[in-house]
Amino acid sequence: MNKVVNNAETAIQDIHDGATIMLGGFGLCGIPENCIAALVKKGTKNLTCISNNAGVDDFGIGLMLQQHQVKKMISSYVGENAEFERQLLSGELEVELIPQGTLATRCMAAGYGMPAIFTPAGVGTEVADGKETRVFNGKTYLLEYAFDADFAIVKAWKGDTHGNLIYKSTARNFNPLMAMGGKITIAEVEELVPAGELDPNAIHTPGIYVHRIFQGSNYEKRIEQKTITK
Amino acid sequence: MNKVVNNAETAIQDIHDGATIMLGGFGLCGIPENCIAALVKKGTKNLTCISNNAGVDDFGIGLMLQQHQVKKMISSYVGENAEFERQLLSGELEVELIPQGTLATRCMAAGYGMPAIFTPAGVGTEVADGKETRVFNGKTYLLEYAFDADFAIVKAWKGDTHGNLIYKSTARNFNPLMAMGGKITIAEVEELVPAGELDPNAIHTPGIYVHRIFQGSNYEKRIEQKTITK
Amino acid sequence: MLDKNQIAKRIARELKDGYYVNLGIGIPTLVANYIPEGIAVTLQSENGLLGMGPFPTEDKVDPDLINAGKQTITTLPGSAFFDSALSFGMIRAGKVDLTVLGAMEVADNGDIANWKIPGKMVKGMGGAMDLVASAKNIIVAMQHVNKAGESKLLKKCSLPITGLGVVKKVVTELGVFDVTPDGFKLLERAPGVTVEEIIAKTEGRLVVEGEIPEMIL
Amino acid sequence: MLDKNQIAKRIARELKDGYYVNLGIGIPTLVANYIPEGIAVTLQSENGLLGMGPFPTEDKVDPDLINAGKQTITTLPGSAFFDSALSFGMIRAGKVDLTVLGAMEVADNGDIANWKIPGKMVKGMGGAMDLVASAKNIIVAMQHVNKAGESKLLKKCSLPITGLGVVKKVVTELGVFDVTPDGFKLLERAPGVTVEEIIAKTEGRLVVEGEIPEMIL
Repeated sequence: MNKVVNNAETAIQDIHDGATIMLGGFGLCGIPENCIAALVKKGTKNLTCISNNAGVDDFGIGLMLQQHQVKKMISSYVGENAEFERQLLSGELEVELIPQGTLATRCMAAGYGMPAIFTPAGVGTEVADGKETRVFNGKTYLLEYAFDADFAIVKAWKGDTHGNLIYKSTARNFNPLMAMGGKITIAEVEELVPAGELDPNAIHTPGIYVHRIFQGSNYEKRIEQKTITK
Repeated sequence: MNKVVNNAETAIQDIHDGATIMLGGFGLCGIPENCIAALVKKGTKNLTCISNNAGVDDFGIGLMLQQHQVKKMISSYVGENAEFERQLLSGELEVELIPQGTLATRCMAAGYGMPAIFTPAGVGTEVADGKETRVFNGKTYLLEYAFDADFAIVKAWKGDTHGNLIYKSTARNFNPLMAMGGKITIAEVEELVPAGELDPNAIHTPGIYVHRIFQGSNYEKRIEQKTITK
Repeated sequence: MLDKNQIAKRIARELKDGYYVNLGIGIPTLVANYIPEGIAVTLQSENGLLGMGPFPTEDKVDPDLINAGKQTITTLPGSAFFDSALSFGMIRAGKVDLTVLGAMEVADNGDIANWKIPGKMVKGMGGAMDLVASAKNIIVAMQHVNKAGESKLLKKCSLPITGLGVVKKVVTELGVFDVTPDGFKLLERAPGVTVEEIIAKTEGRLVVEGEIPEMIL
Repeated sequence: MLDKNQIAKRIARELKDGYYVNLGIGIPTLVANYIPEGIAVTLQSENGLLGMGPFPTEDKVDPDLINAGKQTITTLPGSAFFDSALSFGMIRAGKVDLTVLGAMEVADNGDIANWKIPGKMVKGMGGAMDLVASAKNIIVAMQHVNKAGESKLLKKCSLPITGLGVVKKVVTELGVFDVTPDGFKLLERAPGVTVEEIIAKTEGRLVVEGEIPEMIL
């Protein structure tokens, strides 16, 4: 068993044109910076990206959009990105907007082997168009399907050589759900430690879900809205 | 906001005859010993207990069975208990056997506000009798409903005054799922600390799910099968 | 007429001790500044935090610690982090006591529209649809009329819907309204605002019963 | 004929490096004692542990650390704990590479019965139904015949079913069998066991093609 790879380039080398990939992060918080850079370098095209957001013009998934690598975004919120808007309006980019909780739960469902889940989010809205509804205890729910992603790319704070992951603060967000949800899961971590150094009680993603892991470098961790108390 | 109560007696004082309660633990590991003792002392009757196991004759839920407090057990495995067997065969006790993963997921579903889940466990067996089935991607699943429990009683290792909980080792088991799943959740902990002492990254059950918490005492932590390497 | 801060302050009076509260972006965020004395409220941020604290001082800014509005924040003693599925799980399960949201339109049956304007770039619903569909108590904080002077309290939403029949209460610069089977029920007038003005600016069904007290802030 | 340990040893040869494995109670548990050199396998215990280690020494016994058979155990470097829902979630999602279970009966179409005997006290299925319905690769370890000398490899299970069409391979004291659309396909004979004996003791459809090699242990 050897899950450790040297770097992002090796980790993502078999991500092929047309693949469906989950990318962890909320806004620019907890995004897999190294893997995104490697995907940009590799130039993989026609990707379907499942990610809560689409980055900003010059960071995050925005970098992949600049290189026209993304065919479709599946997200809950895609503001703050002019190139995104341009590609969307020109018809170059397809976008599927999904309620945030539904997005999260559809990732989780894949990781739990649940083919579909019920959620009230979107009932009566255009999100419900063409979807099956069902009433439980007088409340209407939509049937939403588990995602089926070829790869998941996540960012964790610490990881060990068995693939166990621990996230930091709100950089957790979608990462553990996508780590569970991908058929092949690639984790980049700020600190990679030997098996046995992480507290087994404190693991957020058990290593069974992680196929490749590497220690990333040069994390920029850009802040979208720096708000301070003077 | 004051979730801290003095002891088990206070914590369980409004558990009424006929209530449906979830009880955490796997075998005798991680069971809420103090609350069970308080329920035995209080003598609450006609309880429906959702618990993976039913204890042994003289410990765990077995103590409640001795006092004829349980009307129905909803469990996955109920061996190792002669009084249980006697009450079952005499018709005094009703038992619903549920696959372990289904039991866990139905607790979780309640905590996630999901009215029902799909699982392949039990398809084609007597567990499926009268249940709705559905095929996804060529595989058949059963529709199983979220539990609706009046109370959940769980045991954690550490907890804080906000109700945040951390479990130890495999004493975690069903506890976090039931903590989420109860309408009123009561947590007994080995160590109760002031808010701020637990690492917010390491919380297993966020306090929002916990209504009452107290530091238990005199934990026996009985071992069912002590196996050792010489 | 209330300013934004006064709307937030009025909504803050709806808080009860021990409440778990989710505050949306805009006016709702300001509610945190007016939590009454003696009341402890825990703020939930749907990107995965219970116990959201104030903005950090310059030296405490942490890019890994943001709120759902992507602003840098802090934790408080007793905070807990979790993933986005559990975050919406606790919302869906009704564990969050109160949700305060902005809106573009509210209908007199509780429908809400707050995510999309046809013809404008659509940014997405974020967590809004999950919140409105799941929360057990939703208060909308918004301006009573739009920039063109048209009422935003309507018989029927004209914009794409975020959720059906979900809003329980509306607080605007003009007053406080419960959403009832008979429409918007006027509970309080903002200082200096007349019932007539509220009637004139409310397109949806409005219930005015008896003397309407002026709000105490 | 194989004894229980030899059955376990033969099954251990099915392990591959990096496998995540769930071992049931009884003979399956013994498989852990025969993991081949150079192969790293991670044992999953469905009560919430990945990386199950051996039994503890007397001074390391911890009542909070047990396996699904309720035996006291230890962790290993790289272990992780989780709750029962995630445990069955990873099983359901096909992340566990191999599951080894005991059985009372297996049918030649892969049906398995291993949880209930009518007329006897029913203890429950525990995690068996979840495991058999979810695992992508299930090997059954069992005795070929029951105490009455009747075959346990059947055309059709007579006992209540645990799962339908799920077993991939069966290892008994007599041989190794793949479950194929044509029935049990004999792959290997146990040392000293003849094909004739296997035919005589197998009630279900049995496929015997060409020379059947004797097992190498």
